[in-house]
Amino acid sequence: MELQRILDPDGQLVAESPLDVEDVARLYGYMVAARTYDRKCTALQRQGRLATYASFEGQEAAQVGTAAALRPDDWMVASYRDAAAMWVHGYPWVNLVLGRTGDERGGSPPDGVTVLPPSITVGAHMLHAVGLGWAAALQGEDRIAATYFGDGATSEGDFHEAMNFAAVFRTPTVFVCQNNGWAISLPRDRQTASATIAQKADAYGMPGVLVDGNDLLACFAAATEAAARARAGDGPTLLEALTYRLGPHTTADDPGRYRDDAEVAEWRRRDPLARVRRYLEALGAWDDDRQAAAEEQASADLEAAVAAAEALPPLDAGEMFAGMFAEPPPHLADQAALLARDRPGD
Amino acid sequence: MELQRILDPDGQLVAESPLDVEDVARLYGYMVAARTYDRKCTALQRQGRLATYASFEGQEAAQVGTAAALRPDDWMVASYRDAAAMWVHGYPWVNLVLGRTGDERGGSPPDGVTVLPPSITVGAHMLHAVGLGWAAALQGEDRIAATYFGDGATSEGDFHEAMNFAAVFRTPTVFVCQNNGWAISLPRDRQTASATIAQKADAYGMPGVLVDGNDLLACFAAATEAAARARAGDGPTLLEALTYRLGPHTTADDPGRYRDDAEVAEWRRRDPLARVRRYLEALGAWDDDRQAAAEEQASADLEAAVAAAEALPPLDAGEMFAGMFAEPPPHLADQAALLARDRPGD
Amino acid sequence: MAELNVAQALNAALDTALAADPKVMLLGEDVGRAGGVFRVTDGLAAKHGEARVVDTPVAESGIVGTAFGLAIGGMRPVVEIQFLGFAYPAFDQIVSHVSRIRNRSRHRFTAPLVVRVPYGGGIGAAEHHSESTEAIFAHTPGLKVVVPSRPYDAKGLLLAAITDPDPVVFFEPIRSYRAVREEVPDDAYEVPIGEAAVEVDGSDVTIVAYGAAMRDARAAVAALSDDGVAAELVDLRTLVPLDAATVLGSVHKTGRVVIVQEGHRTAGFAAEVAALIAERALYSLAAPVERVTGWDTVVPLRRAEHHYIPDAARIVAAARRTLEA
Amino acid sequence: MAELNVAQALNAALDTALAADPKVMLLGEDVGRAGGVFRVTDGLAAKHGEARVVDTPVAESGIVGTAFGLAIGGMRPVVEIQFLGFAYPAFDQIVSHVSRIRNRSRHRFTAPLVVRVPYGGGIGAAEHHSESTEAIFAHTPGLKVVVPSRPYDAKGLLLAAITDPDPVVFFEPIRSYRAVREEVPDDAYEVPIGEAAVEVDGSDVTIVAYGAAMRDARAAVAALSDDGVAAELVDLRTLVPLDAATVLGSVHKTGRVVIVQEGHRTAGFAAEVAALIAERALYSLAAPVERVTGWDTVVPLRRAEHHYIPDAARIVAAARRTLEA
Ligand SMILES: Cc1ncc(C[n+]2csc(CCOP(=O)(O)OP(=O)(O)O)c2C)c(N)n1
Ligand SMILES: Cc1ncc(C[n+]2csc(CCOP(=O)(O)OP(=O)(O)O)c2C)c(N)n1
Ligand SMILES: [Mg+2]
Ligand SMILES: [Mg+2]
Repeated sequence: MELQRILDPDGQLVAESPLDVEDVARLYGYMVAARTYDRKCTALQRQGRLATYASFEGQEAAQVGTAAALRPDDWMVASYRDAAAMWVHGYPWVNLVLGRTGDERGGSPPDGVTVLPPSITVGAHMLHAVGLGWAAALQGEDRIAATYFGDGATSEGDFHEAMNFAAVFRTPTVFVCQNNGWAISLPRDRQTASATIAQKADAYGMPGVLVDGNDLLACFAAATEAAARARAGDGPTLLEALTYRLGPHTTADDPGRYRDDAEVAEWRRRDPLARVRRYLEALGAWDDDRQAAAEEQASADLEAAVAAAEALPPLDAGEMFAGMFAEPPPHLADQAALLARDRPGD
Repeated sequence: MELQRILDPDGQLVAESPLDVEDVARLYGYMVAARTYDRKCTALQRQGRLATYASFEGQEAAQVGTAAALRPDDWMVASYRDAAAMWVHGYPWVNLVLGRTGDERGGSPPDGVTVLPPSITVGAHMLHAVGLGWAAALQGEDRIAATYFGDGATSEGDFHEAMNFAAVFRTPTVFVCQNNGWAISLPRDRQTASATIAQKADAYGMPGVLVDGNDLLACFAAATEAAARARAGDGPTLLEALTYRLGPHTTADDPGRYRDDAEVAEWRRRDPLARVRRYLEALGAWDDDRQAAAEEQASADLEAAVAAAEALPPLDAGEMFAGMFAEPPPHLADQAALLARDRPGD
Repeated sequence: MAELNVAQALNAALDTALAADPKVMLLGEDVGRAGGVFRVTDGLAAKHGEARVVDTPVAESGIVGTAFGLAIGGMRPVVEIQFLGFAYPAFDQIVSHVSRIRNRSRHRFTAPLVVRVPYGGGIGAAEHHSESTEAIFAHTPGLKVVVPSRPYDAKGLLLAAITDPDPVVFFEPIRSYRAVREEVPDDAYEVPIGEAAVEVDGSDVTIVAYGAAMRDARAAVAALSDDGVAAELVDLRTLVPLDAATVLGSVHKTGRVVIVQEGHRTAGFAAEVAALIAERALYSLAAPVERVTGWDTVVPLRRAEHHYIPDAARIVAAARRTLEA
Repeated sequence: MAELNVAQALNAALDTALAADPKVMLLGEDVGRAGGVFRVTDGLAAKHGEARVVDTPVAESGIVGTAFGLAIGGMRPVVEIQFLGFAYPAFDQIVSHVSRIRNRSRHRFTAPLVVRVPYGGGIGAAEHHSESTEAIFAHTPGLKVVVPSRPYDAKGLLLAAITDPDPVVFFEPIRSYRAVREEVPDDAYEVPIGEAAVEVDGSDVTIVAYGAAMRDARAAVAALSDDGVAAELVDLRTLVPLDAATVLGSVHKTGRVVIVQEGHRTAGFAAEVAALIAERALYSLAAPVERVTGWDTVVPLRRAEHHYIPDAARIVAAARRTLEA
């Protein structure tokens, strides 16, 4: 299967750009913001201000490029490592940070943001995007659903069921697999014996596309095509974005146990931000000032988001019980009373 | 994907036979016995002597041909519709009948018969054959495991996980999919959008083979090759045997609700027994006498099996409790005492 | 008004719901042209169209996971799983996703869907076809668990489940599908989720049951009555949220209780009812609590199944013990 | 003898078992080079080889289903599921297959395997990482369910589970992995499955707990003791088969009981213990049974988790109520 590429690692176009330069600069700005967020979260976790954090460094092109191809009202169903994609699609930083502090309210984006809270279980959420896309079609809307998942997730039975249902019912669903080389400590070649993940699409009679996941433009182009196919009623597509997780699996992981630094260094050279910046700089559309400004703006946005998240008092016991049903049933009222009796402070 | 065929519907060889004539006659005899069993069970069910029964009429070539390619000590993990394959591999008629009367002892074949009781749940059992094949390899044995399942079963997540594990760990497993056109009322083309089931193998980096499932010789040849590959340590294979379920899904089903008689009639013309008989008769290796003798012998064997099954008194309450653990734990002894107190007759 | 059995009453409820709300759709294996293995969806695909009564591939996790997405996306899916034993492949979707989306999104996204599951033994079915593991769903926060025992409630509770804003697992007693008949209104009506019914008033002993076991409980109440024992019969109808007040009220009155449940004994739903009583009605108890349950064995196949299913004789014996205590 | 924590004791048990029996093998996600997310299998792949400590693809049903075949085929697989919340995709394999093969084949085929599941909350983990749904496994006939609370038992029970002829689901209390330490013999030894331990003798009130909740129960017993209340502390250690005799014996002695369980309240394992007492020790009870449990809510995330986890304060309050009744 051929690897689709538009911008090579040196920042040279090898095919026509699907975007004009100002749009590329805009998306590159998103990548900078995403990386700023990602590093900040790792730092906050080290300070004990966030729970375990899963860095996406190295995967910014795959996430920003594909997410930018969606229409604002499209559904997005992504995973714990997809904050960049979610944010590009409208999920506020404050919700992302809140989730990472360990607060359910992180999962509640503002009205109009059609992004589900990130899936922590691996595999199950792809089916939700099948149902969401189908629901849109049944209601006569032309929005589609995109779902983000990793190479490891393709081993779960639910990946199979999702791909099959999407193809059988021709739902408007775009499956975005970020093959980042690893599922915690398991390398991609021990995850499945197929040469690519993209070829798995054929098992479902679905088109499969292999794209350079560190190439912002190729990711944008492939997702644009897949989204158009879905929106036209021509069914789902599987995209495999070949990329790499530069950081640990999460802040609790020690990748030194299972992979070589040399491999990481090799992929570091293919940094997805660097090649876009080279491209833009060569065209005079980016420079150190813009870079500094973008980083500053992202930092400021994030500081504000963190401050807002931390200012929110934790859910009290009553709110805990109130989350479960539309109307609180009697047994939860009873339980709330038991808790109030024994621990009146909650 | 090309359909492998050796014996055409008119009983003409279109490729070299993998078996000499006497072996073909022996296997044909198995097919006759299997059909006799199948029809007898449907009749017994109508008399209320068996619980719901799932006929395999039309699938005898797929089952007998593939099962005959196994070595006696190979593992077999099959489903509720695979009595012919199981019997060819050593599972006694009496166990099959007993199971169908609703008696757990049907699931206990004699020592040395390496066939698990038929799986009633769809999908899960393929993984068991992955583990069994692997266990053999780990213990230095060269036996393999074959698993039988339908077109519908390929939609379950466990099919995917089984195929993936088998390929990743290169287990000696042969996956035999009998694509009989229907999963209860769902036709094959609404089960999955892929053109064939065999092509799904490619998603796992595994060879996939499409074979005429009504062609005894092609089924035998394909299974022989797959078994040899597994036994040599070269990993699993997916076989798709294209066949047809001539009867209802089970005795509780009414196929008139969902399929045309014309389709059934068309497949009736491709009866897997007829073409072997034509082939053998043309060679003078079969005739009406041998046919009558084979049918009589099968009937007699079955009468004996049914008589033996029906002669067995049902499990008593103590035996019900005793089935659960190697050593009966105290809570089951307590429960047995409660039952004995309230219903001393059990 | 027509006299219907449970299967027909459910069919009527689905027909009503499909007609009333274009967002309602049915999904499941063989629910379309075949009308479902128990014919509960008989005729509905023909009447409402195959786009609304959808035959799916054989993949339970796929069915529930897709329905979950449909529900978040604005539809009102009603899923049929052919038998409770085939809901286990969908367990993760139900427990990890369907039951949680409201809480994890703080009411921003919700999944108002119904999972219909034929359950229970007593018909000599094949392996995996006789499960009564409702307790594991009752143990899952965020689900409502409903178990009707008779046609009137079956229709009214199913209609209530379909309009409920939260996910409902709806258990249908297989051996009552055709065995219990009663008058059922033609119109739409709801039986509220969360209310038990005192089906028979009595003062001597309380019998608590639900679903398929209600038939045996009714027979036991009749037998006891013949012997001059006035048993009060409570049909729970909903397990979550449980109508504890009705159960406890009855036990306060009678001082004696038999809890009937076809599921396995250990950590079954009867244990929850017994625990509630031991916590909140202890001083009313004149006799030890009695549980009449299925055993901690796999449900036996046809020839030995009768050892397993709690029957009227066992209920009567337990009730007598409470009276003799 | 060495002083080990729970994780180290489990590692020692696995090391011992791998060394003792060539049929023993470990399977799971990241159990090999990474040594498991909790480092329970740390160093074992290096020592015993990657053929015996096997990293699998991310597919829990695949892991358990394959292990089931391995077990029938003569191996002794010990599976690690990373967190209990990820056992649900394997639920069908466990409930429909692992637990049943002995019965469905009348002892002809058996599946002696162990499924290890880190469980419980209290460490502010992510969603799905704080489950305590042991009750649903206890409700599944054919499984043994073991929940150690301390290093000595962890090693001895895991070794017993590995040699057990039947499948065992082995719950490992996450928040005790590193928090509880004690002397653990270097040699192989087994703690019998099915025996509770009376960890503290007392005459005033019985506290029944297991697993992660034992730490809080111990703290509660100490606090009560400071106030002159002699609580008896029972560590169940095994849920199935339950050591009912020890529990009932203690309740007969004290007449008062608090049952502690981190899992959701409705139909949790505490309900089973309460039901047993209401059936078989009613006349010994001087006070209503008290359950101290997690609630029927999803386990909250880090910032609000403390509302959920039963702590010593709640156990003490419940014990006092039984004494004041
Ligand atoms: C059902 C389930 N099983 C296991 C886990 C634990 N787990 C979290 S991430 C992960 C690896 C996933 O790898 P991949 O899909 O490649 O995504 P990546 O982390 O590389 O982005 C595992 C096993 C989980 N969260 N859910
Ligand atoms: C997990 C599970 N889901 C559903 C069923 C009900 N069921 C029994 S057979 C069947 C269709 C299977 O079709 P296929 O795999 O093509 O096999 P066939 O019956 O055609 O031989 C279904 C849905 C089941 N037994 N197990
Ligand atoms: Mg990955
Ligand atoms: Mg079929």
